[in-house]
Amino acid sequence: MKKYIGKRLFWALVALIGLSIFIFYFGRIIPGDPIRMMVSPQTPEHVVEELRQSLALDRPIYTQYFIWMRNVFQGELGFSVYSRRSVTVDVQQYLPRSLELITYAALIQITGSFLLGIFAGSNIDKWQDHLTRLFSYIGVSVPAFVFAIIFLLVFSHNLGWFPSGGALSEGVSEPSRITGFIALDALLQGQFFTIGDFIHHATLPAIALAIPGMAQVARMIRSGMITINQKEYISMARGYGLPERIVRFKYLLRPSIIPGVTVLGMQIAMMLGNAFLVEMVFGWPGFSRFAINAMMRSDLNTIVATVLIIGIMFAIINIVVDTLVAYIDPRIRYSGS
Amino acid sequence: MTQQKVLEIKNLNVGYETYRGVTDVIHHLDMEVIKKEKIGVIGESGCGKTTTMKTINRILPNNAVIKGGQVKFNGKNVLDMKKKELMKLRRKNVSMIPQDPTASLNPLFKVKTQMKDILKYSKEYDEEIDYKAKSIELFESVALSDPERVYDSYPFQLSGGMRQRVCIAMSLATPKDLLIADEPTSNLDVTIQNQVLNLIGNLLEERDLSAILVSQALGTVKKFVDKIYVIYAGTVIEIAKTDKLFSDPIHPYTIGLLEATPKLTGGGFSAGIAGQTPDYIDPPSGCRFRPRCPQYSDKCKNERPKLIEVEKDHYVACWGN
Amino acid sequence: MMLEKKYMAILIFFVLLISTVALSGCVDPDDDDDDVTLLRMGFAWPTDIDPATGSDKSSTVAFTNFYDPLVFPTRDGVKPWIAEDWDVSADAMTWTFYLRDDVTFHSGNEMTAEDVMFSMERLVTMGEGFAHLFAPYIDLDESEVVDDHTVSFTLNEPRGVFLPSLVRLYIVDKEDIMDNAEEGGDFVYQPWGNDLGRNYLIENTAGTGPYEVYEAVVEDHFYGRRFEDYWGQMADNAADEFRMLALGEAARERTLFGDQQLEVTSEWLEHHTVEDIAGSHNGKLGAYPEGGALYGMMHTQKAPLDCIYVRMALAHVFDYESQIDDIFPESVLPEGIIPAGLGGASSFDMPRQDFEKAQGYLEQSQYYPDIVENPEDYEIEASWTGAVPATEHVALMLAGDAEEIGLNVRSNRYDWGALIDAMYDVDTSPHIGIVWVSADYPEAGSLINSRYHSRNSASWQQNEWLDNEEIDNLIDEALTEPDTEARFALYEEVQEKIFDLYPSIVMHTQYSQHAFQQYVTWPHAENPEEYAPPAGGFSHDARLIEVLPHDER
Amino acid sequence: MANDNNEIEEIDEQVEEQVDEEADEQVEEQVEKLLDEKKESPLKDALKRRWYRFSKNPLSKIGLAIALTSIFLAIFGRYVVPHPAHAGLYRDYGNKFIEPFQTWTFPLGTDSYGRCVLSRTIMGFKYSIRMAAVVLSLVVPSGVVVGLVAGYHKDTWIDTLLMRTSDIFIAVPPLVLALSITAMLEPDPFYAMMAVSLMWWPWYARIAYNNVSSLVNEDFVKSAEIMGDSKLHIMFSEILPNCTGPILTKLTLDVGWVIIIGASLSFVGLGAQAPTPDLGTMVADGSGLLPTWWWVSIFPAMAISFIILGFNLLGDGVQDAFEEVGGGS
Repeated sequence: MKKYIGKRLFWALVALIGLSIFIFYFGRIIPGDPIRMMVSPQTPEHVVEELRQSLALDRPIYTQYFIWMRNVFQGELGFSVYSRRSVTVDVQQYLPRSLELITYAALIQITGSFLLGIFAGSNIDKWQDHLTRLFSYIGVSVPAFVFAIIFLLVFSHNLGWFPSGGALSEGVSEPSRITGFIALDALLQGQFFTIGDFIHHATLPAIALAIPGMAQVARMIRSGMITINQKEYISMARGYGLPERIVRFKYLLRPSIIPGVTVLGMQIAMMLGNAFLVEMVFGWPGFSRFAINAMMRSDLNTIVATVLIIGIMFAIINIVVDTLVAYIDPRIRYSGS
Repeated sequence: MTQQKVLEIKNLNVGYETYRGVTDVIHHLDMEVIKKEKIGVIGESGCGKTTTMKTINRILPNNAVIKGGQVKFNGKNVLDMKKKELMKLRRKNVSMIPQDPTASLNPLFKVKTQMKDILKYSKEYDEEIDYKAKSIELFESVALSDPERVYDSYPFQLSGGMRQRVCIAMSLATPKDLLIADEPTSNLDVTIQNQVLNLIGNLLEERDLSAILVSQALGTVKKFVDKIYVIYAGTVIEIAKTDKLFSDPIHPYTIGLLEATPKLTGGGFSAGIAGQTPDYIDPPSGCRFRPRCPQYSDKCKNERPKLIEVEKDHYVACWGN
Repeated sequence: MMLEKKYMAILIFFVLLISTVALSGCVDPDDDDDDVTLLRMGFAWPTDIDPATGSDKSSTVAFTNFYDPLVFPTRDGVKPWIAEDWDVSADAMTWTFYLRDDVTFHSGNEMTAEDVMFSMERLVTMGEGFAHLFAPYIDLDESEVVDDHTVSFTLNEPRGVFLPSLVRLYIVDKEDIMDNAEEGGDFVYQPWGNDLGRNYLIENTAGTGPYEVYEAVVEDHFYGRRFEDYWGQMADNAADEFRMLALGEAARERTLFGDQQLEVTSEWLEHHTVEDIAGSHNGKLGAYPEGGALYGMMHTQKAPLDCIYVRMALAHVFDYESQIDDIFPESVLPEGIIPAGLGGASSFDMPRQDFEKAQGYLEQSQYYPDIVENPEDYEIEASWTGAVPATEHVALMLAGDAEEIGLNVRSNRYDWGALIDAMYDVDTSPHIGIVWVSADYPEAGSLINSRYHSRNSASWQQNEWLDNEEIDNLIDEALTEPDTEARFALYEEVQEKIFDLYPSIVMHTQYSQHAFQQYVTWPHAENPEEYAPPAGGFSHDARLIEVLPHDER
Repeated sequence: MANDNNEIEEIDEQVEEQVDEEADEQVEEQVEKLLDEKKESPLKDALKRRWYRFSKNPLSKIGLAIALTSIFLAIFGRYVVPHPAHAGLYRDYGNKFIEPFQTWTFPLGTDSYGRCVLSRTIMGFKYSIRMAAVVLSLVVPSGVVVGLVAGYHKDTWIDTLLMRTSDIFIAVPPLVLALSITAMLEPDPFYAMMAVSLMWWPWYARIAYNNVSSLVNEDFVKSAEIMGDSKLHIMFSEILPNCTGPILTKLTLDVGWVIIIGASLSFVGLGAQAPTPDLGTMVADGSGLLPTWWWVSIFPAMAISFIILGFNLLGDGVQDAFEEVGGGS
């Protein structure tokens, strides 16, 4: 298993380096002058040229790439013409916020999809099942950004249950930075009100992020339960006289959730993408919102950094999910290495 | 004779929903098992043997449709049973040795987990008893070598023969009234088949159970059973004591079966009889065997032959007699 | 049953969690202190609060409130501010400023002439932002600190507009900046050998303004609180805190405004949205001039716009009135090529929609026969930027109107960056660029220079590519003239020359409209003719904006 | 491995066998219907069986209907809408913000230009469907070919090179990469399509690869190799047909995904530009008008969901049709 994870990590790294070369090169061959966008309109050419030199943008692309790569290994992701400082600083500032949101959304997604899937799968063709299916069809067909807009309107604007954006209420100040994660820092410092306020703010965007994937995973679990329910070993388990709940929640459930867990990784990954739109709609001060604004300004270093960071997260999620599947399914665990 | 009937199936009709409509597989099937009697059920693949067996403890797949009939177990109709009674039936009365041990063991749980649950929920044993000891004992009784290792293994870590022995052990976990062995060897290697058959034979003898042994081949069950039911296309076409059937078969299908060289692997003995089992969506009217029958009359076309006792304990469903 | 119970328990827990969280929102955790009045304004980000690098709308608003300029713009010129008084030498090359002696920085340091000098040096050395107003002609070597409260700037050449330009010289705290400057990194400026506080001023202020930043999250918000030792006058009910919020989603602004968590909506919302927000939440509406105009800048070197008759035709097809009525009701019809209100702006008999006239002009064009034959060969690309949705209406309107006389105009959306990039080069510049441009300092010269001088052709503020030497010389002459009246006369001359060339469709004089709360009094927006100086950023001057205390609302 | 309900499978098989052996069959006149059925070719019967599996779930048929409607509207939209001119430079400020369900002229109301929301929404189908059609028609063949070639040369350098290259483009969720690339380019639906295609082909390469690498050792491939058939022939005639099911299923379900990604790109302003009635752009533009003029963005949003829902239901049906075990709905 360890060997397998190591191999996966290695190939993920190779893919990411390949991707970074692609994006880096692509960003530099297409027209667009990031420096011009950064400075005011009448800035003279020599100033622009000096800036270009300080940022090594006048060198050949491969030299730029090697300089960049060298810096990356020192934890320096380059200068952002959008935020006008090192991308590393921006990442430190915004990434924890996004990670918190995504973690929260993932928790909602996992809990929700499993409950719904099992709920539907145990009541096939009853109203519970139809309701869940209706929900999951809505979930897969409505894009996350539409959910975000509708939630904002209904639950924030009309009903006033949730705040309309941001991560903390005005007047609630961020806990002093220990880990960078608001919820964690507040917990460490015992500021429970801050945690509550933070969760309150994060709930709507998290649900908007979670729903599309939740629907998909719930569907997989439901159909998993239907498929597995037809297996001989389930018939036999019933035939041995095991109580229905043992059959259903033990012998049926575990094999049924495997397809759900497998796509869970893909769904969380989708969430990383959707976070870009949802953070924008909710004004969530996270990395995705920062990144999309930077992207719109052709901030090359931020674009490459974004792709790399999301790629790393993606790889980790995939590996975690694979490990999880191997944990659930011993056949994989024993044949893996 | 007032022998106690353990199982009595009357006029059972079962079908499946398929893409072309609802099939009519089990067709007016009757069967009975008297206490301590061991019967064999013989028929080609697809003739409805497994369906009948699964009806007995109601573990049919979802798309099965029970259209009518009765399955009485110890006098009670299984088809009308409530959940609780059904549980009791499965735990105490009927046990089944599956056809495919690989598909019948949950691949994600260790043998020990599955075994424990069966023992635990049989309610036959005290909460306190040592499930492991009991399991090992059961494994030893089915001649599993290295029972400790088996106990702690996942099904996929065992060989086919071992899995089938585990299944047998599971089915014998509690004393039962009726043991159903549904082609217990059809998915096993030829070399293992005899071992398992003999094991089942010995167990039957030891425990003196009522039993139904299902097979495609007559030869397989011959030495274990008292009476044989020959099934064709969901209907019983001949019932006779084992010896009688071999010596004096009446139904043309049975004759064909006996003429065919039974192969141990099962599967085909259509060599002896031309044609195929019928289409269950729209089966032939009257006698279902008619299209393949060497000598049929108009009556065969119009009327379903009923089982007629031609001599004592020998029933045949054929207009030819 | 055990497992089912567990399952139910999880479900109930989940429902409870959600509802607790939902309910906890009903208790408003906000309004930390009811005595504190807040002035919260929405902006489209990014906001650059470093006065040496920023120059756009939200940045200049930040400068106005966190810093003080050397002189302050008014409706008709400049007034003393940090500089109490000034002298200019006869050749208009040496300017001496006498500074106030009661000004302190947020750091507590006293402001001296040294800081004013440093502010100029820093701006010019870094070269970004408003540096272009001074860099070409200031002589830093000759300029000197005379005494603690006197500074004299020496120029390379006479420069009449030097004084009004100084509204963009924001005074920074030399000591504070040098203490926090970083050595090494991407930016090292000589002779200082450090980044001149470039990094430090991203999230900090080092000014003397009425508010000091105490919480900054780039890309999200800047919170400023009243600076206790502010030297200047504040309105009676000036807000205790001035906050800039990054907004942009209309739905979110609406909610915040409805919950009274936003005092002033952001710019760039479409007018019906702004009006609706004000209307549905009992807010006020107000507009003030930005000192700018919306221009349809016609590329005079690109066929068929290199023919003046085509340009004249286009200037006469555009439906100016309905543009005002339907899209920009807050703005007003242009009176000249430079928006009225800027010192020295001339009035002209501006073109109005007249298809007959337009057709007449078009027929005089050398391209006319061919345009009739092959209209598809003469596609005119009207480009606008996606950052401002309302310009789309204008582009479509122009396209629709041009169709009437057989001109094929196509609306083309650009990303802001892409548009900047395209307009930087004469070959890639679009046929027509529809962009707002406003003056850096409240005088016509600022716009004339940036809009029509060939020196500034390569920028998004100019798409005409006039390259007209006569006009260039006239502009330079005007900017040099120290005497205001003489300067204004030169402005008039050059405006006439430009007007005759029809390089731009001047669509409207820009007013920005905002919705703001009933309890806010905003003189610039409520009475623009009296208060609003026509220079970007000075309209959001929190010194003069009153926010009623909570108990008086 | 185990089959799930042996009996039925057996029955099904027998039905097929019966059909094959039609000639030998000495069946009498009796069942005309049966005879008719038996005259069908095996292909037709297989299709029929798939159709049965497909149509067992009425939702699949609804999905098919929605998908066909969407495609119809995408092609003929401009001929069926009340105001085809409203897709273009049209503006009529006198009629702006008419509420929906008030007049027959503008059943779904009008937007801030006074354009008919119904007409624009229907004409917007074209751009969503076109996005999906272009992307998938680029991605499926190229992905499948790469997967086939790599799978056929499993464990050689060709395999490593091709599959590792494809890994590059799925190392990041598709929306993120599509955003990054389109953001660097001019906003244009063409670039959006190309960017999405670039992210998408590896998925088909993977499907083909997985299927092929399990098939290369099958008897029919081996025998074809022994018979000396060319590699190309083996890959495309022997192996490819065996991957149709999963590819077709993925393709149908992907229509929805591509449309979502396209709409997301449009939503941030990287898709089709005004006045093009692109659904994502319409939602984005209208979102500024919420909630007062909700209909301007909600109807296009519903249209997006309608198309995606249709193709998802259809995809489930296709999956049912090709999978041996039902479920998946």
